[in-house]
Amino acid sequence: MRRTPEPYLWLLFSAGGVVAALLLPVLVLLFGVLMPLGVLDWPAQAELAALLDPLAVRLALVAVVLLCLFHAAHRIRFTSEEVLGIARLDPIIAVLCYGAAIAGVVVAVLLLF
Amino acid sequence: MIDVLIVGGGGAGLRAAIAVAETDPSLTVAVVSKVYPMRSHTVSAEGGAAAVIGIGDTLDEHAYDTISGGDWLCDQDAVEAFVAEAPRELIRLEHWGCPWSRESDGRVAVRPFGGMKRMRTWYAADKTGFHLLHTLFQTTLKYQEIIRYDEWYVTQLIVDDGRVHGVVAIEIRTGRVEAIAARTVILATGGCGRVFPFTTNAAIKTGDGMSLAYRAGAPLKDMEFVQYHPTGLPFTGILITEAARAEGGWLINKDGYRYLQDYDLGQPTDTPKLRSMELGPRDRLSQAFVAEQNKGRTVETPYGPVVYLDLRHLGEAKIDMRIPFVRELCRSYQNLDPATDLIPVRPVVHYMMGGVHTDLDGATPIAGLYAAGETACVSINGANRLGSNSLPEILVFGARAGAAAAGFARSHQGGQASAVRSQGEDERRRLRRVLDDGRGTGPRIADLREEMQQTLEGAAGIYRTGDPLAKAVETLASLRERAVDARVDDHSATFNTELISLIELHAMLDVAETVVACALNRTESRGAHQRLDFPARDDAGFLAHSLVHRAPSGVPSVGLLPVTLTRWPPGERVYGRD
Amino acid sequence: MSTKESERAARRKAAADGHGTETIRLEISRYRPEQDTEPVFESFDVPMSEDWAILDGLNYVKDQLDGTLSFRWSCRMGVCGSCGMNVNGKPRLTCGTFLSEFGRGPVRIEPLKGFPVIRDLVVEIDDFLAKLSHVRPWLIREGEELPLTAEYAQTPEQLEAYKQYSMCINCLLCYSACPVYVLNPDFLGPAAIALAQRYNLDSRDQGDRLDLLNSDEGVWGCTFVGECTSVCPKHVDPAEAIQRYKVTAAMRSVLPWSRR
Amino acid sequence: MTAGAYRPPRDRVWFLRSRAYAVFVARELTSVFVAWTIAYLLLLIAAVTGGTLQEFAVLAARPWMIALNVLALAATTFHAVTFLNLAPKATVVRLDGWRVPDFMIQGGNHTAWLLVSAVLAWVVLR
Ligand SMILES: Cc1cc2nc3c(=O)[nH]c(=O)nc-3n(C[C@H](O)[C@H](O)[C@H](O)COP(=O)(O)OP(=O)(O)OC[C@H]3O[C@@H](n4cnc5c(N)ncnc54)[C@H](O)[C@@H]3O)c2cc1C
Ligand code: SF4
Ligand code: F3S
Ligand code: FES
Repeated sequence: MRRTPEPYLWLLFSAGGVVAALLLPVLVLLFGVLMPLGVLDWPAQAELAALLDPLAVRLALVAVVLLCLFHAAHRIRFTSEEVLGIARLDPIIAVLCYGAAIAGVVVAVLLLF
Repeated sequence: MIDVLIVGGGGAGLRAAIAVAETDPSLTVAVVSKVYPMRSHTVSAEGGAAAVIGIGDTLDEHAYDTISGGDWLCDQDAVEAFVAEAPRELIRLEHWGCPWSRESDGRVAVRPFGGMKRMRTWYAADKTGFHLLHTLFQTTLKYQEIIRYDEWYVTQLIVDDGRVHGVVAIEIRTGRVEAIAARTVILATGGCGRVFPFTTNAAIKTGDGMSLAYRAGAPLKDMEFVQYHPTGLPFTGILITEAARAEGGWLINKDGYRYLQDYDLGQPTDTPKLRSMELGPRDRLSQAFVAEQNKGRTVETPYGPVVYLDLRHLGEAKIDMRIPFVRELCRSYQNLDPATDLIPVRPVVHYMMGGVHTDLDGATPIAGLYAAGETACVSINGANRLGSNSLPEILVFGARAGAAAAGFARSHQGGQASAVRSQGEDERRRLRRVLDDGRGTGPRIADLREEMQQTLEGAAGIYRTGDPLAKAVETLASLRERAVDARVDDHSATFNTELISLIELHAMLDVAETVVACALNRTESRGAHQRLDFPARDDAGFLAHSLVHRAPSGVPSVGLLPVTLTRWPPGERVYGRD
Repeated sequence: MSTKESERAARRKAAADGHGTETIRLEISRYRPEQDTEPVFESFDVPMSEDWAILDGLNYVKDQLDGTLSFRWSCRMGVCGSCGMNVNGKPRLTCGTFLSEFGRGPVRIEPLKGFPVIRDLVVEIDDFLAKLSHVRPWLIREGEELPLTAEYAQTPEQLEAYKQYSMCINCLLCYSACPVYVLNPDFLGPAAIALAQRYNLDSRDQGDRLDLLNSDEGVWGCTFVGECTSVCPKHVDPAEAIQRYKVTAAMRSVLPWSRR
Repeated sequence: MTAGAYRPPRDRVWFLRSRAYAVFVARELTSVFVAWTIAYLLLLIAAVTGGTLQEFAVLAARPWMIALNVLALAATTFHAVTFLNLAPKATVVRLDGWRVPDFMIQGGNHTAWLLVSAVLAWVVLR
């Protein structure tokens, strides 16, 4: 049987989809819309920093970043291939998409640790 | 050189193909079919397939129901073989994955059916034929050795010196005409309901196999016995399966009265009673409809008189569980819901009891030529087939014909290469001429077809009389002449469906002529053949099959062949009385 | 009076009354390989009847107006699967799609998208048949067969587990609706995968189709467009079959010892 | 294969041919905003850990930034609705042979979404 990485990528994609669905809308709503618009006040720098302090939180954040970025990478890979009709370029597109996701994860790790 | 060439990819043909592959994998077997096998008409069968499995049921009872249902025109040795092998065939299908409906303990479930004294009809909801055909088709995919010619149309049998040597067929997609050499040929081309105007049968059921055999010199048998199913939807002729009545549906006339009680079919009961009322045999039910019509107790619609099938009291849950396809069909094609509305129904041409004359192994009088399924007449159905006997029949006799043909192929060296070549050449030239001559004038195929259908309906419907039948003989003869000059617009070699329609028309005319000839010859009333001018059954004169040959002049010549009786002397058909 | 006659009579009567002369226009895609390099549309006016399906309209054209029109059909009761075409841009069974749905028309009838066109409305489906064989759509058993006197037990619940996927009539509307298949014909596609699942989920089956399904051309080709399910006339829900197998394949990849 | 068969050229705008296709592509493209949202959150984290929350707040309040984030909100919400609705397709739940209907699973998913959102908001805002 030919081995394929797709099942693992798909698992990451699915988990990312769930995480993104559950977490992202409320986070954008708070930090991207309501606070910048002044509807809510920004919390104090220290408060936010305290939130990020526990190791578990930082690890969880890395996980969130990883899953969401793989989710996005996976979808962008297939959608671009389907919309542009460039499935034969899949190996390159896959490397670009997942590569970008990994880069994002590295950034997150550097920031948080 | 093909060892066993099967014409037809329906239930009978596919079962035969597997039988050959299982008997001897070294044989080459081919299935030639004018449609992809899973499109064959077996796919439309709804209600179920009968075979004895229940405790308390016996083979003899199944045999007796079949024989009395067939008004003692069945060959009893054939029936005995049939009922004995049917259970094994249905179990085999179960082992191949057929999704039979089940009892809660996991055993296969059975339901009652018309004319059957016991519950012995296996079913897969109400898509039995669909599941059966797809199971068979998908199972054949397992056998690499089965070659398929999909969308090839067989136009001629190659026969020389009393033996079959192959077929000539058109590859519909390319128009290529090819002579395919074969040691044996099995005809499994299905029925011929399309010779009538109003039928449950699919467009492909044009009696090709009957015509092929008949033209090659093999006799057809019992062609006058045409089954009308009592419950077809008006306009489309879509079948509402007998299972609807088996599950408790009622037939009522325009006054809401369960009229079958007036026709010696028993008294109405709330729950269905076997061999009684709505579970009587189809010939009697269709005849009762005509009587109701004559009494003015049917309802007029733009598509002819109807009575109603009432399923409302069954309730939505039972309908969805047992006969969901009935609901689907009523909703999509009649715009009504059987859970709340009455279903208008009228008798509709459904099944051909007659067909190519064969013995118990499907062998015809032409060496190496076999027939099985609806196109054949092994004589288990007699003058009236019981519902749910046809599906097991195509399996039992498909398998038998397959095994017998395999045996013949192994013991006989083939063939007549010269005959194959020359007959193939002749046929190729003939078909080319039809295309090239290209008449843009002449009668339309569709008009000829319709006139033939109306002629048959008029003369050979549920009730028949001598004069109209004699007239129909003439009409058909003139139609045959006019068909020679039929207009053909399409000269393309690629997927030329008009050419196919024309060949089918000729096949149907052959079949129609034999139906009328046999009906004219049988001056008695039996089962589905009811002569108003000879209303009684005449065992002295007609306890015999009609055997019809094509005379050298091209007209049908009808003779008689005694019925084989074993243990059941002819008696009265009793329904609804214990 | 027979049906055809009474139907004619009804039509004639309606015409005499002055409100039944209605017709509807069918714009039919024609492709005749001997003369056309690509399909062209041809219009035909056919009588408008409440009871007519698209297929009745096509047959009217073939029988009365132009005998050269080619299309497939057989059962005209939605079960043989041969009459699928693109009707006003959507894949439909033409025997189960009624003219009345389209108001005053016109109705555009084209061959199913995604398949090579042989002629007029007839497409080439050999690719699907090859795929169907490929997924081993038969009951796989290991070890001894039961004798022909007994059936394998299967409870109604076990039947229910795969029943829906066994309802496929191979009409191929789903392939036509699936953009992945249309772009990449190597994709195994909705119906073939649903049928593989039909056997996988059958309690009597002991086989394994992981090697076929767990591949780029298998379930992983599907990006869950979901149109296969929307157009399926038999409610097979191939999209669901595929997504479910993705879970199975993923679990078996991560936990190779897990059974199906 | 038939020699004369007609093979239509690739349809470059297949996704405009039906509403359903357009919705599908829109659904998939929400993932671009998922990526953006993560990038934005990373910027926020950088500001928090780097002590530059003020500057970040100024940047975040730029009109184009707000516009972008409103889009991102719409997209991630659309993503959440579609993803949670499609979940039952992959996870058929059977209890005693009875198939738990899709709407129940979907209802459960959406309830979970609301709960998680509420908890997160409380943690951030308390
Ligand atoms: C609506 C309906 C419901 C029914 N319900 C039941 C039921 O519940 N129970 C029951 O027992 N019976 C039922 N029957 C009857 C039963 O289904 C048929 O008698 C049976 O399926 C016939 O099977 P067959 O294999 O003989 O032919 P078919 O399935 O009709 O197959 C014929 C094959 O021959 C091929 N063919 C024909 N002509 C040519 C040619 N010239 N060249 C190449 N190939 C050709 C066709 O392509 C096709 O593959 C029903 C019938 C109908 C119409
Ligand atoms: S899954 Fe549905 S649409 Fe696809 S071939 Fe089967 S019945 Fe047709
Ligand atoms: S449309 Fe195609 S992409 Fe998947 S869900 Fe259906 S197979
Ligand atoms: S004609 Fe058989 S499905 Fe439409």
